[in-house]
Amino acid sequence: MLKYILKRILSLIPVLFVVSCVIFLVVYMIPGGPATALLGMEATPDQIDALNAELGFDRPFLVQYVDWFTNVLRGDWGESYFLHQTVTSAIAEYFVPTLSLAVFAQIIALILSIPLGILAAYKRGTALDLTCVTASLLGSALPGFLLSMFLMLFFGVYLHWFPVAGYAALSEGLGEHLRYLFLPALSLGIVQAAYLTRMTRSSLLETLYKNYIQTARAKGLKEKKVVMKYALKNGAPVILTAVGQSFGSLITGTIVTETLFNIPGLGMLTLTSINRRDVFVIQGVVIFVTLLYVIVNLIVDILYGFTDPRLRPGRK
Amino acid sequence: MLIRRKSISAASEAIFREQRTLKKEKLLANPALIIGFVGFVLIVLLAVFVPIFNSTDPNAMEVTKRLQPPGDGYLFGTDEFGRDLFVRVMYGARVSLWVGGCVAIFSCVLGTIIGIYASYFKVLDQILMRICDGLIAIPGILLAIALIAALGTSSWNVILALTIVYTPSVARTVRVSALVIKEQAYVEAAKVQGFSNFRILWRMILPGVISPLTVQASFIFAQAIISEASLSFLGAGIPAPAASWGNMLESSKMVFSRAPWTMICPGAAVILCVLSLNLLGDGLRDYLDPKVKGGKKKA
Amino acid sequence: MEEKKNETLLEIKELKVSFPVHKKWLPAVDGVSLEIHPGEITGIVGESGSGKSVMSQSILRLRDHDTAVRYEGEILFEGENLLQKPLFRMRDIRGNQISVIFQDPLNSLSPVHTVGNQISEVLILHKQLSKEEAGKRSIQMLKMTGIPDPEACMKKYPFELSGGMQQRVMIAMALACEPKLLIADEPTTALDVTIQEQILHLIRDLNERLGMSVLFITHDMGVVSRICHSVKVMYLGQVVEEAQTQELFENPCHPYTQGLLACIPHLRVERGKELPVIQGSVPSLSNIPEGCHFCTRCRLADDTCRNCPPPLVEISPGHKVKCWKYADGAKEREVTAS
Amino acid sequence: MSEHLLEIKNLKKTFPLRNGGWFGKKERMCAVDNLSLTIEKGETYGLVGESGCGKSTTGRMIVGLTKADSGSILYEGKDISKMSEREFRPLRKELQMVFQNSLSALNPRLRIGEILEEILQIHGEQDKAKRRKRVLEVLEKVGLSEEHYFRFPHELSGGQVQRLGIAGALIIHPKLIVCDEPVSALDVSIQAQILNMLMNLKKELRLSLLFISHDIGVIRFISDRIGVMYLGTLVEETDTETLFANPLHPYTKTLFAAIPDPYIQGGEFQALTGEQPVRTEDFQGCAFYSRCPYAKEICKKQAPEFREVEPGHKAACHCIEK
Amino acid sequence: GCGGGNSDSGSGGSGDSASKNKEELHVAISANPPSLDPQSINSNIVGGIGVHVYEPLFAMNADYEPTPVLAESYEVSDDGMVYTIKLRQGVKFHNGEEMTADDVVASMNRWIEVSAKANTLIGGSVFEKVDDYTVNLKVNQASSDIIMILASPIQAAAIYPAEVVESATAEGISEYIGTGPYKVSEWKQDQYVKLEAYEDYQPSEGEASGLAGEKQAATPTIYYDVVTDASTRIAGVQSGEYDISEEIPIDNYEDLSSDNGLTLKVDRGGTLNLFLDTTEGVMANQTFRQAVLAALNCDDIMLAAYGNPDLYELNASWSDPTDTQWGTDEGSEYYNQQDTEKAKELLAEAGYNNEKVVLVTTQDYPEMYNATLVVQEELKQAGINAEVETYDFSTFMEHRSDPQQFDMFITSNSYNMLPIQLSVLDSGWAGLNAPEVTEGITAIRAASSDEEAAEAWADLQTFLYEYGAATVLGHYTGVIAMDKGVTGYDYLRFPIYWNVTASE
Ligand SMILES: Nc1ncnc2c1ncn2[C@@H]1O[C@H](COP(=O)(O)OP(=O)(O)OP(=O)(O)O)[C@@H](O)[C@H]1O
Ligand SMILES: Nc1ncnc2c1ncn2[C@@H]1O[C@H](COP(=O)(O)OP(=O)(O)OP(=O)(O)O)[C@@H](O)[C@H]1O
Ligand SMILES: [Mg+2]
Ligand SMILES: [Mg+2]
Repeated sequence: MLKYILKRILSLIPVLFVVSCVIFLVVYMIPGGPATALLGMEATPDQIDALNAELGFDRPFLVQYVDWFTNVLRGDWGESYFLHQTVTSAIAEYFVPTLSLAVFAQIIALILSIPLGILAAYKRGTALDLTCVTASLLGSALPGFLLSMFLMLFFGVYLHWFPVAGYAALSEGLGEHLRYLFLPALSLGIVQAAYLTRMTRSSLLETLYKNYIQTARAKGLKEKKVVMKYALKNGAPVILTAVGQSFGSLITGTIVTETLFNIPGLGMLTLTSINRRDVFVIQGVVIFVTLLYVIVNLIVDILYGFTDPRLRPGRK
Repeated sequence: MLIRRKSISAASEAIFREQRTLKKEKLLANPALIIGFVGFVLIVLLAVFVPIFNSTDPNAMEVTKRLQPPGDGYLFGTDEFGRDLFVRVMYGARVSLWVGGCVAIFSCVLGTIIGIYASYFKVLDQILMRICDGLIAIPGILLAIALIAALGTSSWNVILALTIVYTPSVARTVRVSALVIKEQAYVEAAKVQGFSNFRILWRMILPGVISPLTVQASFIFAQAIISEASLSFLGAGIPAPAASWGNMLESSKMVFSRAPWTMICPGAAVILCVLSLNLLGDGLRDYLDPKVKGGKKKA
Repeated sequence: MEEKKNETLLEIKELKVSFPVHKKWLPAVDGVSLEIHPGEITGIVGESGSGKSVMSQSILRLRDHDTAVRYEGEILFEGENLLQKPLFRMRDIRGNQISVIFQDPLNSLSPVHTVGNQISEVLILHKQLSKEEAGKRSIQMLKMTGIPDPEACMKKYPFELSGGMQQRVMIAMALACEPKLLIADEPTTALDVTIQEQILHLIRDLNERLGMSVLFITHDMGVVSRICHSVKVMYLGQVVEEAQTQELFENPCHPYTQGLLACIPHLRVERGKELPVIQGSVPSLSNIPEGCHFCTRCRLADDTCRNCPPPLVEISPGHKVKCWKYADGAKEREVTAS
Repeated sequence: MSEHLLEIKNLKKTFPLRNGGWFGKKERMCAVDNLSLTIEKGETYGLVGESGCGKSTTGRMIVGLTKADSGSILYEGKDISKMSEREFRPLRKELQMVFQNSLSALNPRLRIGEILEEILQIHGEQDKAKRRKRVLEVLEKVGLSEEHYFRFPHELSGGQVQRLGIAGALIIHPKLIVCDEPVSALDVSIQAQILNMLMNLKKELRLSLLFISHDIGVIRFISDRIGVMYLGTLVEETDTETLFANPLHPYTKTLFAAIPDPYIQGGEFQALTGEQPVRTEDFQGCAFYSRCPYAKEICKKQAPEFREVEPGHKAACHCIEK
Repeated sequence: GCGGGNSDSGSGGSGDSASKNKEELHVAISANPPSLDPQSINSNIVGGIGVHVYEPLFAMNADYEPTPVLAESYEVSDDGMVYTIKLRQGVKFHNGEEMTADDVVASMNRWIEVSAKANTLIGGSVFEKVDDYTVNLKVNQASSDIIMILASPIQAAAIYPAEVVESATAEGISEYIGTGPYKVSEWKQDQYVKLEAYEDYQPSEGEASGLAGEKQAATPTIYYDVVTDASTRIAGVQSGEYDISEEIPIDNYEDLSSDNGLTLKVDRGGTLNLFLDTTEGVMANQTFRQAVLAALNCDDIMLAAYGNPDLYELNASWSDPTDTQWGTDEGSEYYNQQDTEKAKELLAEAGYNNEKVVLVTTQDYPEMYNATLVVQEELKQAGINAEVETYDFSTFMEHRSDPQQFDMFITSNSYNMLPIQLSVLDSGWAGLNAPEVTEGITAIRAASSDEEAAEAWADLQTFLYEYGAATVLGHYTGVIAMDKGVTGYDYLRFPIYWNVTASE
């Protein structure tokens, strides 16, 4: 098991290498450098060129990359031109709100979706099923920003229940922290729930008609238990994948929500860094997110093993 | 499954005929499939024919008539440039269906290929899945900007960028479903019967992953339509004045409290389209699933 | 035994179970009546597809949850009509008073739960045992079914067991609560003879000690002869013959039963020679003949057989046959003559 | 005797014993240990034994579904146990298997006709009409009708499904079929038909069968030679007549005593007592030791040799005099 | 800090009772400032925060007159080449050190170097220390506008401590220390900039007026909350999350003006301009450019860009039309012609052959984008094959700076104090490199009187139109929404909050 985890993590190194190379190349290729953003709209091209040259962005790609890479090997991930801090500390700082948000949103999504998905599958073909499916379709067809804006207007401006935007760090108290995160988490959660509901439903539809469900019923188990223990657990791999994916996409998919709700998270950092061509930060964020993904997927893969022994890693 | 008449007896022929009517009956007994199909075809037809028969230029501006409510010569009202929203929604359908469709198809096809092979071959699994991990982390926005730099502005940028964004998640879903199916006895049996790996993958495992795939495809379709707007924002998509549902929604953001119809009309179009596609997908799945008869599943 | 026989544990009256196939309701079980007394082991044999499994599942109404199914007739368990019971009340009976061993153990055990978990669950549910007690009892049950190293087996998943072991797990699960009625749907098909014998012992033991009744469905006539008090022969949804076991083997009356017994490859059959078979195959549910269901394959069938359903004739006490052959003297004579 | 169709030598297969423990070291059990047997052309080899003794595993190794740990499986002189999937594929046509539970061995999404036709197709039959004809023939042969052509597997009863499994193996005229309890789920009338059919096919096509079954009656009826397995290894092997006339190994004797026969009443069966051990890799002594009524000291320590007790009659027991 | 104490009690007095006023003022701004170095960066946000933190030697008062702030007085040598500036004594930086001539010399010399506005006008001039409280400015060219330039709020000549200047890198200064009424207490990137009243602040004398005069720090703490999304800024000010929201999209003006809880401030912002490439391909043809100008309907363009006719003004002037000196509508015959027919004729004359003409734009600035779309449509009506290319901001800037990659683009430019500071006159901006421009600038700067200078500018503006180098599309306003309880707000080029209080 340990070996397996180690192997997974080691196999990451070439991936990270390739990803970093690709990202660097991509950023190198795209027009504009940090100077444009540093100098503002009315800057003249000469100024921009001069600043870019000063920052070393006129050098050839390989030189820049090798430079960066050797620094990374020395543990130096570079420094942001805008944030006035190192990439590592910036990521550490921006990651916290995103993690909070993602976890909160995921919890909301799970609370909403799993029961709905189960209910829809169980009551297949009934009005209830139709309602669940339609609701989840609406959820997935609704652009995220519209949903967010609606929530903001309704709960923030109209009802004054939650702050419209902003972020309170955990150090300001859990209550405050959650109060600020609630609306963005809800809006993200609803979209994810839409997806999860459908995945739960469809995976349960596969398992609900298996023979072992009959066996469970023949034991005299309550329907609830039959579904929760047998159908759900057997359908778990698909649901788990979806949860893993949705959690993963929460980490990258927060760009819109974070910008809208003004939460200083990774999504916002990604967007602003791209807009500013803050290359080291982009690089750092992408690599960090890749790592996160791999970890999330690793956890999901290990969880597969818990739910379905046949999928246990290292079998055979 | 056409049977050559001469090779079978009269009895078989009767059975065959019965089978055909049964198929038809099953089709008709599946309202989801029919509604979805009709809805989708309707949207496609509207997208194709309204622009042909309607002479209004979707980009014609009458700025003084901006943000007119629906009615009064404008079926859906006008947008912030005084363009006819109805015509734009119809023209937008073309772009959105094209982008959504392409992205959904490409990412599902690619993701399925990756997922299925990864599930079946241990070595490939490690390689492909790690690549997916890497791909999934690259922000779509960055990709889009880079693609414009490389390819110039065209809708292919969006399609390419979004396909890259969505493929890994399809791959993972397919992979895990396939992993379960792979363990089924009939896959082993097929091996013994001499099925090539290729055939096992595509004939035996693929049908089993269709159901999560249809769900994901429709999800991606919807998301692609919406994301197209944010990438067009960067210039990666459809050149400027052309309408798409996504960019109509995006630009309604600024004015929607004043002119809600600018959001409702394209929004409803997206939702209707996704809804009918989903119904179609669900219905198709039921239709193809031999265990489902007339909406109920047989144990 | 005699006193017990007066009361019936389970009485099925004219049960008809139909499934919707292409908009028609086709009866998989077509007017079956039977009585099971406490402490009685009733065997059911018959062609596959004759509705044995459907009938047994109907008793617990297991199909109701996910299939469109229509019941006619009555199923009285201790005087209570199960078909009228609300579905959720069936839970008290299932697994506790009536339990089932399913035909297909490989698919009937959940692949993602350990054997131990699946067995002790019933005990915890119905016998209100603690987890440890249930675990102990489960191990005991597994041991009784002859599984080597039952402690280890408890922690295994079904796919790690051989087919026979899975079947024994099913059996242990069904017997765990010492039900009043056990429905055993081909419980020993995957077992070798020694284990099979052990299982039969176990069932017989429970039957004798606790008065557990058993509805024993099987193809194996040898097993029937070893364990069943009485036997019913089913063909295409109907019981065509019923008798005490001994009586049936010594004096099979229905042409189908006769055919069935003839084709067993028992140890005295000459090797290398073709086994006798019943010609033809079972008609599908959608074209069941008007008259006797067996008429399409019966070498004695005539127009009466083809057009009119035969009556159930009691030819000796407890021995009933559904065949025109025994309906009146004339026919009987004709048969013997030929 | 160089013309064995199939020759298995010292075959061994182990499985990890405990699944518990994410980090612990794993003990392994031998499902099949040091098993050797041969099957001639046209011969039916019956394999009986306690459930869980490794019969299916042996069968699966022969058709390449499970890879053997060690030992060799020579098919027509070629060692197939070490072949890659690609090398094996041409042999698939000749080596077929019928599974114990056929329903799950059938693709649930295809119609019966499609399933069978596809098998033909991958083995080179391109003509649609011919394929269909052949399928209908085979269906009939196994007692199914044209009507079933359009059915889905789950629409058939257990027996019908089993027949279909056999049809799937038969349809490409293999040389050797591993039948893993092909008839145990069938009712006797169909069982008889199938057995007759297999007998005929065997004669017609000089088909070899490895026939795994619990039903001694069936085994006796169909087999030319019988191997009795216990805990992963053969304990006795000889031709059918001899075995029934003169079973040597104590396990064989118990086995025969347990056969239920509707016409042989009584004959009180002596249930096996004692624990069945788990055959770990360092297992010593006779596997049957713990349950053997004639066990001696030596049986505990030393595994008996599988030797030819009489010409053509092998057994593994310390207690049998030559 | 008696000064701080004073201003605090002052604010208390103006708001009736201290307890009723908020201790914190939340201002929603539209973007994270790229830096807090107003010298080097031309950005409304940097400038807006900057005026609260830093002070220059001279600043504009409400009447656009340069007024001493950190300076006490100045003298000009007769040849106009040397300015001797006396500094105020006892002014303390936020780090507690006193401001001396060293700091001024270091800051001002850096300013001349890094501020584009300064560099183009007085590049080569140097500051020198005379004594601790006196400095000399030696200019490169005598001109009447030197003090004006020093007082210009855009890329303002902020005075930093000398150490800060020395430690500055290419990216700007890294410590934010000034002499203003507020000091930077915390800057959480992408979240907020927190300003706190500086206790030892030494206000200059005189009534508060524009950027000069007495500054009070009426609210102890100001948060500039970075809220990039406009709808969030609106929702936030409506819900009371923010006291003030800047950069309200004009489309929301009507909605918000009906909200009783809010006050809306409309301030003149600048001009929306269309720049034409004058060097490449068909665009090099002056007649063609004239055709473009003829085709424009600025009513529609401005309406689409700003939504409400009350919020913009159509005027050909490149400067604030109300500016008595520089505001002129000279050349207005080329402005807002709305003459498609004329455009077509001119096209024919220019021998236009349906060559593609590219308008580059970015959606990051909706008004620019909207205007671009309307222009495209109007050009199409006139028969010009106009195409819009949309990019993200950085890419847009890249394309915009290279005449090979654009034919036209629209940007909004905020007003400059002096027309010679206009971007359009900078050859690096849109590639306008005509000798007439250089001559015009020289004429303006060398002018002996205000009238003469104004005339010279009017001529240059006419040339811009005639040449078809660029055109003003209209004058826009900026809308700021604030809670009803906010008082003391002022505006001069930037929103001014130092006298602002917000009641609870
Ligand atoms: N849900 C259903 N819909 C339609 N027909 C069904 C359904 N379930 C069972 N049948 C049919 O009912 C008949 C009886 O099936 P059943 O499983 O009871 O047979 P069986 O006697 O148990 O056979 P075997 O010995 O092979 O197990 C079969 O013909 C089967 O096709
Ligand atoms: N995949 C596996 N993982 C672990 N153990 C296994 C696996 N497959 C089989 N075994 C073990 O190997 C032994 C032999 O199994 P096998 O299926 O060959 O028995 P069998 O003789 O066919 O039994 P039956 O007659 O019950 O089918 C059993 O003890 C079983 O638990
Ligand atoms: Mg059955
Ligand atoms: Mg087996």
